[in-house]
Amino acid sequence: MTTTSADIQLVPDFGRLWVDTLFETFLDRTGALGELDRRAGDGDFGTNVSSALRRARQSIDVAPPSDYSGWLTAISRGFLGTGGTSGPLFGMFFRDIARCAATGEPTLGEFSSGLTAGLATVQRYGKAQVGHKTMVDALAPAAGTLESAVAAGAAPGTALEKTARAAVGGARGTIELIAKRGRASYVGDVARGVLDPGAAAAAMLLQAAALAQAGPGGRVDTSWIDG
Amino acid sequence: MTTTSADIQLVPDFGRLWVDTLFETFLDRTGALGELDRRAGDGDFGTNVSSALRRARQSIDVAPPSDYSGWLTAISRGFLGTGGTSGPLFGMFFRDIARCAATGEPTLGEFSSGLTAGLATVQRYGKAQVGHKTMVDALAPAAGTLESAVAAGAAPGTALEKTARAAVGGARGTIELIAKRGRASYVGDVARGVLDPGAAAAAMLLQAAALAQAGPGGRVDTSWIDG
Amino acid sequence: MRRQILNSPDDVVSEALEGLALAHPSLIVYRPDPGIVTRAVPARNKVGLVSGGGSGHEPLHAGFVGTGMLDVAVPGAVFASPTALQVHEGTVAADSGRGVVQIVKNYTGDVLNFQIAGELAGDDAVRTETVLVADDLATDTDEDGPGRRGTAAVLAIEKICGASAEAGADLGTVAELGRRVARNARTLSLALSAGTHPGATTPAFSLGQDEVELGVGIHGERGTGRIPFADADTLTARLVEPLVTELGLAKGSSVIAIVNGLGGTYPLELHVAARAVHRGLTGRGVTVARSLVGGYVTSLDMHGLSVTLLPADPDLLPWWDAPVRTPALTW
Amino acid sequence: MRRQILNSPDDVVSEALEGLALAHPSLIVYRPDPGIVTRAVPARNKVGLVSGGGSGHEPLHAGFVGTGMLDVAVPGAVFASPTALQVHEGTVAADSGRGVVQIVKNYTGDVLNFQIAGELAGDDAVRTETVLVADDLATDTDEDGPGRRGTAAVLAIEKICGASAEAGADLGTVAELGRRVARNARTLSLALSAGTHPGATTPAFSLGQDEVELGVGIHGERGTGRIPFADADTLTARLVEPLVTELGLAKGSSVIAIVNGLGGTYPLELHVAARAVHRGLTGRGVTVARSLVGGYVTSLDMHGLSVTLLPADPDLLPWWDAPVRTPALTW
Ligand SMILES: Nc1ncnc2c1ncn2[C@@H]1O[C@H](COP(=O)(O)OP(=O)(O)O)[C@@H](O)[C@H]1O
Ligand SMILES: Nc1ncnc2c1ncn2[C@@H]1O[C@H](COP(=O)(O)OP(=O)(O)O)[C@@H](O)[C@H]1O
Ligand SMILES: [Mg+2]
Ligand SMILES: [Mg+2]
Ligand SMILES: [Mg+2]
Ligand SMILES: [Mg+2]
Repeated sequence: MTTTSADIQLVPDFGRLWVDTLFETFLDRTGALGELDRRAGDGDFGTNVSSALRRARQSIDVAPPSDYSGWLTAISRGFLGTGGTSGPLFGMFFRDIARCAATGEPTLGEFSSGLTAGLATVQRYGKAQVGHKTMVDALAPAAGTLESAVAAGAAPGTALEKTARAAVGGARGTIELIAKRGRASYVGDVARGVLDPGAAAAAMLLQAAALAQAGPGGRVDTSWIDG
Repeated sequence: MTTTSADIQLVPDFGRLWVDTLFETFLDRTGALGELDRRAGDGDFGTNVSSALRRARQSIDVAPPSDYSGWLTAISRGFLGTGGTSGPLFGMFFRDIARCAATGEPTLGEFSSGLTAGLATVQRYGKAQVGHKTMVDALAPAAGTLESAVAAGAAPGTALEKTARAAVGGARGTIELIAKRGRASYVGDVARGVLDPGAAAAAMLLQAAALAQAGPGGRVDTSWIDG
Repeated sequence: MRRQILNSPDDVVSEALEGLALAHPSLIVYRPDPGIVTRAVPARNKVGLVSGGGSGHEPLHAGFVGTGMLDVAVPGAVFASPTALQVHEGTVAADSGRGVVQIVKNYTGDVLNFQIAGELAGDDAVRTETVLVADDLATDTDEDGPGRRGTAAVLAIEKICGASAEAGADLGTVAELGRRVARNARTLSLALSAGTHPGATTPAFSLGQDEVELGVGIHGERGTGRIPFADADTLTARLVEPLVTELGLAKGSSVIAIVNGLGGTYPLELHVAARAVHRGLTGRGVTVARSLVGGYVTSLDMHGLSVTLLPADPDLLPWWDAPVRTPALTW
Repeated sequence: MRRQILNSPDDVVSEALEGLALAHPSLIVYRPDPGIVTRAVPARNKVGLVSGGGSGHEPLHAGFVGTGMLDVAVPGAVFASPTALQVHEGTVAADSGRGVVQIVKNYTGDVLNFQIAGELAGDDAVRTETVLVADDLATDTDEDGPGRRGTAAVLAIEKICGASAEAGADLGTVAELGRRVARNARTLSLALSAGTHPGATTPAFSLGQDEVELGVGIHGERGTGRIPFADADTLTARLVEPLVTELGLAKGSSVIAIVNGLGGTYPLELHVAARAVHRGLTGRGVTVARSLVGGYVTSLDMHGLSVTLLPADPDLLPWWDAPVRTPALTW
């Protein structure tokens, strides 16, 4: 019988830290994400993400959240108030993430459940399976990796680091796929060779989570999306 | 003190005879009249006249008129049910002509009054003066000539013959004019050299009246409109 | 090359009127001979209202036959006056014993044929009065000529006279009310492209990419000037400003405004323009007491719009607001 | 090159909605944030009705907000779904305690965002039911795909559900009625030319002079086939025949028919087509119990039309006939 690390609290103020890191991480990368969508989609993904984050930032500036759930709800609402397919899907994903903590900041186990619930919600709405060249290709390995790490008793820092790596790996794997969902599915073979922007963004937000847990001083390395 | 010929009756059945002669006279001339309107107007005059006469013929066929007023009213209504400027003007002109006889066929004096009234009506509605290159240029000399002939005691046949000649003369005089009324007034100098179709038609119908009075055997000579 | 959804160009008016009547069997009846549109249930004991003119301006006039508006519409061929006999039949059909007001847009053919029809109706002991609509500011010149054209203000006159007649006003009162509105209302129009006559393949006139035709009429005639193409706010101001000046509107004035599409203007455009008109007026302190936005007095598929302003005298508003039930206007 | 009466293409939807609300202050209110149109006087104690979707289909949906029809419209950008949050706000605004029916045209984005909004509304204890409109016969294929598109039948559903809700029916009843109409109504469309996106200078697709696009949707997408250009009667038959077959209409059947202009079709054309539809149906012994002819569900300035047929079950007619008072539909 192994001891899980499910009950360990993430770092104090994890919500605020994660959201700050998110803004930081995406700040000058929405152009590159948009370019990916232009190559195998309709090109609006970058605008969609940046306007979601801008909307979130505005609401945070007007009414600063008081706890984890508040910080992540701001992100959720930012995406839910945005267009495209990614807006509502990321919005509902973050809604599950925001709800995972019973009170205050989440435990590692709660965060893991949130990620798993978020993935399920994305799949329920989007009907995408792994291999369809969507954000699911990043989220699914991430959720699975985090569950295993928690079950194996990994410390939060290590667990989230592994999770982020799995997500990046899943996202990179989309390069070789042809899309079965989303606008990219209309262009068939043309999408092969292009990283899926939604998967890339999903991996980036999990990289940001890992960095938030690891503490200040680091930087999310997103150079991998430039392929 | 001279004796007028005002009280002399026109030939029996003058209404029917005139209308028959009218149909005859215009039968194959509406093309030529239309051509004049094409050269200095909008080209619909021939169609307007032929459809007015067709409409009159139909109503006559359905309900054969019983007297002068009935025959001429059919012509009036035919024109009133037709478009263009000439339709309503000739319609109202013939309405006055139809009304001129107290009972049965008109006297020469009644016919003369009818022509004068018709001219006045055309001028009241159309606001055209002699010299404006319209039907008035044929009707005005005709009405004046008939009044004088009646006052001078001319017999109906002679009086109507003079009247027709005056109308034809007036119509021919429009060739040298530039139009001040109607569509032809929009084309300015281009209309000079072109016989006014409305004046030509007015003269033709008075030629037909003279022939109806003169009795069978004659033919209205409309070759002058080909100029 | 423009194409149209038509059968024979000759039949377009009668077929469309048949279609209109089939769509509104409880409101109107189309009588192909003599070519008039009447209410399905003729009104009794009220002043009759007849209007008409060339077709191509739909829903005008047939679309405004019904309770609270016209009794009879008399449509001519496209852009051509109905005949005097047609108008006569329409006038007689509109009479229920208290006389008929003829609402006539100022065009030579219409004026002539309605005038004659009025005279013919007199033979049938039908009393008539005429309201001449001459609202087009673009044709307001001092020159001795036919005078201002009649355009979209006809809608306001049909609505207001219709309400007054429905309420039982007598012949002289309805006509005088109509004449007052006709005196006070002005319209100005512009177009980005002309309409195409049924059966034709090119628009009545063409414009350069940077040109907008200002002061167009509704019969495919060119306007009185050309202005540079610009955004909706700028273009709309070119209509509103001269109207405001002409009507002497100022802070505290109140108007009824009609923002009218000319046939080829789609709803987003028209409502963007309506907003601009509204703001243009309220920005000058002029209250928009009532407004109407839509394609009501068109010129085939002309791409453009007209703005009609009518000072909203307090006693006019109840007539404007009174119930109306026609194919194209109902409240 | 097509030109339009606009300011900035980005502002076209919000400006047009502001214009619409200014023209109908007694009927509707536009709330720019969150971007919804509500009744001027919210209904109390009735099932709420919300619909929405991309803009460019005016007067749909904002033009159908009012007594007897929608409580709230949620307009997205041109041809783009409104956001989930917008729909959520609209859904909550439509609720007066008895739950809300969401009427959703079948497009991926709309379906997704309305579904999410329904779930969010559940958090606010607002019960929701969904009526999915998927009437476009052209997209009725066996293939595993998004299914038939939602087009002009949405108008019939909003009208009929609106009347039922106004009469006090409960949530399940209104929704079930809407679903029944959605199951039974079918639409087919054709276009002579595509619409032009605000800010664009060329239509979404182009056609040869002899081609007509059959089975077009309302988002500028091409149709499912091309047929030769022909007269109105022939073209209209290409819409009516497949609908009659699909719905199994025969002698003795009775339908509600909507002949809908797609934005660039002017009234004469549309009424000539309406006549042809009417004759095509009655010629087959099918009664046209009710019909509606006009530009109601458009695709910017697309030149074309759609025909929607809905079997006129006797119990539907009173809902169809019930009073309605909205900017674009009033009787
Ligand atoms: N059905 C789906 N399920 C999950 N993710 C999807 C689905 N469809 C698209 N996506 C994701 O959304 C991304 C595109 O988002 P975005 O550009 O906002 O949407 P749109 O395709 O509507 O323009 C894709 O890169 C993909 O990752
Ligand atoms: N104001 C007028 N008064 C009298 N006759 C006129 C007037 N205007 C035009 N006409 C006559 O009408 C004729 C043209 O008739 P028609 O072609 O039917 O009319 P339109 O000019 O409306 O097409 C002209 O040749 C002229 O004789
Ligand atoms: Mg995209
Ligand atoms: Mg997109
Ligand atoms: Mg002519
Ligand atoms: Mg003419």
